[in-house]
Amino acid sequence: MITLSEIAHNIHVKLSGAITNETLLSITEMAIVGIILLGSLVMLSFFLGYMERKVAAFMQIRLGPNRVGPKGSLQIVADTVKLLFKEGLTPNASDKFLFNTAPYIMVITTMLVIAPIAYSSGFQIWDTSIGVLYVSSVSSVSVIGILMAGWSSNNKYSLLGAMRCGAQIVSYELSIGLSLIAIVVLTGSLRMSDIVMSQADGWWIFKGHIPVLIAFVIFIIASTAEINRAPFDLAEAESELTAGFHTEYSGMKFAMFLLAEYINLFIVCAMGATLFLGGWMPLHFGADNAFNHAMDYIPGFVWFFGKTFFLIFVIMWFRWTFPRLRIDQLLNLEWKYLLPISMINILLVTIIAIFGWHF
Amino acid sequence: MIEHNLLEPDMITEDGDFVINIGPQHPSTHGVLHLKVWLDGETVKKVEPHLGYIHRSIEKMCESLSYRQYIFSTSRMDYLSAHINNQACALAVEMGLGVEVPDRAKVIRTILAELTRLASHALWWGCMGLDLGAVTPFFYAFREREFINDIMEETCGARLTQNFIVPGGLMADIHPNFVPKTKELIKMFRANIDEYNQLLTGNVIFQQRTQNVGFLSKEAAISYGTSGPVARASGVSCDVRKHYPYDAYDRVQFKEILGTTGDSWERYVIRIDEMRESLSIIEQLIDNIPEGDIVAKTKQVIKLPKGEFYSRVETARGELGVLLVSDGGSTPYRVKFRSPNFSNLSALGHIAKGSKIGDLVAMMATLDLVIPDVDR
Amino acid sequence: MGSAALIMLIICGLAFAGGGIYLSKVLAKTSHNPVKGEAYECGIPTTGTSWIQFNVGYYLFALIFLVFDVELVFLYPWATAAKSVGVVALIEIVVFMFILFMGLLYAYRKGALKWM
Amino acid sequence: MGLGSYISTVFSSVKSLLSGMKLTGYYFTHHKEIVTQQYPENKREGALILPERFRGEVTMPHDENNEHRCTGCQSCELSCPNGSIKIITKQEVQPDGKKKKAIDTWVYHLDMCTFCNLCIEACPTQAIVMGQEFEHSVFDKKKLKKILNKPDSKLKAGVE
Amino acid sequence: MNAEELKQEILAFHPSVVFDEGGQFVNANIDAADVLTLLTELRNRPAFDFDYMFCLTCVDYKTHFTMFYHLRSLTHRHEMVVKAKIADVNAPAVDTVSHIWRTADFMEREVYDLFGVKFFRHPDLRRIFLDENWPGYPLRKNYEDPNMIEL
Repeated sequence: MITLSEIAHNIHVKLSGAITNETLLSITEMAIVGIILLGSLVMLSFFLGYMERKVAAFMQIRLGPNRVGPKGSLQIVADTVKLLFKEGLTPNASDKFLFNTAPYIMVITTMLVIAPIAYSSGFQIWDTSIGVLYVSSVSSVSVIGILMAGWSSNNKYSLLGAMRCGAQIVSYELSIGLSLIAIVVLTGSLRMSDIVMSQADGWWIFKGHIPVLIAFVIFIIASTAEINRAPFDLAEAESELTAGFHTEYSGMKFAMFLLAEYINLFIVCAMGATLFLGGWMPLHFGADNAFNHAMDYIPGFVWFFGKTFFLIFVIMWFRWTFPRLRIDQLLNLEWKYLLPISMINILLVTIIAIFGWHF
Repeated sequence: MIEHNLLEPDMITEDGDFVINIGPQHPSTHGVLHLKVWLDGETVKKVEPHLGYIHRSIEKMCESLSYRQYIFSTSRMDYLSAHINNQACALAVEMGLGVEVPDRAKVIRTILAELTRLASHALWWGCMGLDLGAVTPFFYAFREREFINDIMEETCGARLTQNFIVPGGLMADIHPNFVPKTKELIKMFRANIDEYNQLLTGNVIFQQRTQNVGFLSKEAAISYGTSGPVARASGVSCDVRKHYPYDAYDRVQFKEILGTTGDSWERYVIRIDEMRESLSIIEQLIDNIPEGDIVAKTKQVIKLPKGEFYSRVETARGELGVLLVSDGGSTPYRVKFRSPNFSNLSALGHIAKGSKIGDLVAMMATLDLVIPDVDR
Repeated sequence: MGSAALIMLIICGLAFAGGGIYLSKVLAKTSHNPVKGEAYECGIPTTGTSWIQFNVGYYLFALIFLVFDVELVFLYPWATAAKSVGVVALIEIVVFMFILFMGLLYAYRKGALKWM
Repeated sequence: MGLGSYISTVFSSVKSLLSGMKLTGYYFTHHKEIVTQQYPENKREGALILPERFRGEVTMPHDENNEHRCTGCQSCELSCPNGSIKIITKQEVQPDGKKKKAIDTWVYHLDMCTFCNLCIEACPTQAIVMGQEFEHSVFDKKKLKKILNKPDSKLKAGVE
Repeated sequence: MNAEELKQEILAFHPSVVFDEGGQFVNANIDAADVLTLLTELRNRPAFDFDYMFCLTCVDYKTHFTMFYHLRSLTHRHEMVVKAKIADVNAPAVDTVSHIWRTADFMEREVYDLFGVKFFRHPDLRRIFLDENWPGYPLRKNYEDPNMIEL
């Protein structure tokens, strides 16, 4: 069976045969990884855009894009080309430096969070020992990009959107952190590969009892809020603030925000899949049996992407069903419900972990 | 002398306030309403509607149109209740002429008016969801609305501005498909109102968003001259169909649904219930359309006697009054449309005070404003 | 390995965003119109600047967050060690959470969590 | 707020959210409910059927002898609320030597028409009817000014 | 209260009111100078209790303007119309009733905008539909639109 890590290893061997200089080798490898990464990210955001529109369409009893390409699959490409040909405007009264820097910040922070995600066994850009902490800290930098975008636009809608976003993201950071910690307590490691390995005999959501289930639900809710998607899209609430923090952005700069949003969606779902649903681990029940062997034949990255896209679908499902919350309700939900519940939940998880009551 | 001062003392607005213009080109103003909003953080301190972006002076136009023609310019006022607007204008002319409309025409007019109301409320429900950030309701609502429009198209020849009414009756008889299709609609719509409730009414986020915001007390509702579901939500019994029945409303049984608190939620629920009432009105009439003429004989050139004639109907948004001032000629001397939206909008500044900016949008949605009717 | 990966990712992001925006600049047709530079406010010229002193409501949350987030950082090292330390870790976290919870309750009672 | 009501609030909220998701989930999986109509295709395939009363534009039917029924009485012009009809008449010499009014051009301003059907109602000879065409968009506004009587068309014999 | 009682009651305290014969409603004609006192009484006397103003408008009769106040009582379910004659065609003016019925605020602004009738003590008398600098008052009979294009 071919695995992604084998392919990576083969490339590495081939390259080390051709290039003897150590530094040069690693730079070449990095360049290859970078190019593949960029390509796959663009493909990913195209796919997510297409998926979102199709999911929305089917939930809204309509067909969705079906003109460009087979079943409309190239619609999103056409839209990107359109955005490419659009003039990028900068408002006269804006703070031009910050205004133009914000899209870069958004894209770069999103790129950085990609690093520790484990796609398959041994296939990871950077298997750092502080993986979970790294993700939760770097992803919160994106709020700075949004604040910069909103404030520098010198537009009242943008400012309101950015301020809302600030209050919202920092609040939900706490719940996300606490629900991540619940898993860290159970595994005792922040390293992504360790967390995945610890679920070899069963995913945490199955063997962690109700506390992990609660942590999972909180994680999904909080991460929906963290990436500014409906019903928590107050930062860009189009019926209130027209487009919120990116009202003034057009053309490619706007596309960068869109791209960042989709990649962020992927990242939080990948995190959820890794921590709660076992990452690239196949579905196993009990000890050695035929079912487990059958599951083993499905490659790891299929498992990983399957779980991730399932979570993405759930978050899209939220978006196309629920109305938006109001800002005070949003913060109420966090400070009155999610935060206390997840704080108590941590205690329960600790008890389970320490006494070894999990399966 | 009693001062009917319903407003709490104005919140102080200062030069340094955060003044934001919502509209005329804003996704949630459904047209070209322009609200100037004074904000304190997220809290609305003051709202001032600026009108006139699509003022067409229909009243002035009507002064140069004949009594047959002026009916049709009113389809463009409240374009979601076009048929009901036509009805109001025709009623005024009929009142002036003293013509008795044939029974068949009366019943068909009433059925069409209720269908219009259903279509209008369906659209409102979709937009209500849209304004609160849920996009899906819009499409569900349009499914029903399109079905009604198809019925309208078959009988009247047009989907939105039906122009089916002439003074004294109707332009043509109903299409053979009208009755079976309407029955089908009743069945389908009943089931879909349950879907509406499942998707939006029962949703906890939606309830939280609309309950306890946008209060309009009974006194304020009366003083601001609000009508229709907006006033009924505050407990004002003002249904024209009930109190001043016209056409075939005196021969049907229906409830006038009254609220108590007058918040956004109440305004929402009342419209949902009203849809059910409309369905029951149609159900009562659809099997009992009397045979007979569809139009009373009138002269080709209609001349009204000198005087004033005021007719009123209940549109989907409230009481539409038509004041015809005639000098005995073949054109109206003056036409005044008492539009429900105009009065309902004037209450917005009152109810929005002190709320959040997100609720302002919800309130506008529950007022169900149609801006061309405000501006006329 | 780690820092190299990060540098690579930063360069990737820069190149991607920069490339896209530059490409758009080259390809897109530009025209000059003074109205284009105006801030969008539903078609009405904005009154005054948006950079004014703003309601404190938003910042209060940021302040409370700061307190809680620092605590959260302490939790990470504890979480990794909790399993091996055993019951002591449980007692520690109960005390810690209790203090935090009291803090939250205090903030709630003080009305800091009430939106204004 | 008691703990019991706190928990029941949480559960009832989650339940209401799930019931909404059930509905959207139902439609997501039941594609036969889709109501979208594929506009240009359905016209080509003949699936787009307009009701016979549909008011698309004013047309003047001509029979195979290039004859219409318009006597040029101008009732329609008078009944039009927007002045979108202009009839230019001429005097025609009849075979018996009498002069008679007949239409020269029947000008129809589609851009001003509101499709109210009043002209059709007013016409004493049923010379004009509402057509089914609804795709009226053009790049040049001048194209919306139409002349309805065909060149060299005549009044049908017997129509008064 | 039926129409006759209404007329008697009004005449009892306001003898200068002249009633129209026939008509759909009770039509009370009064001079514009006295209209505020009459309307205040109509609103405040419990026997009348006209709490709902459903229409307020103006008609230009060339020789004079007439303000129409359509009133309804939601408690007694009776209706009437007060017509106030404004004799001054050049500078028409009347007292505001926006403090009695809030709805009159916008409606009076509309009348001011389209007829040029001034309302004394109106809290915010600005044009409501048209531009502040719009020449003339469109609903007056002698109004000629400077931008009119004959089609």
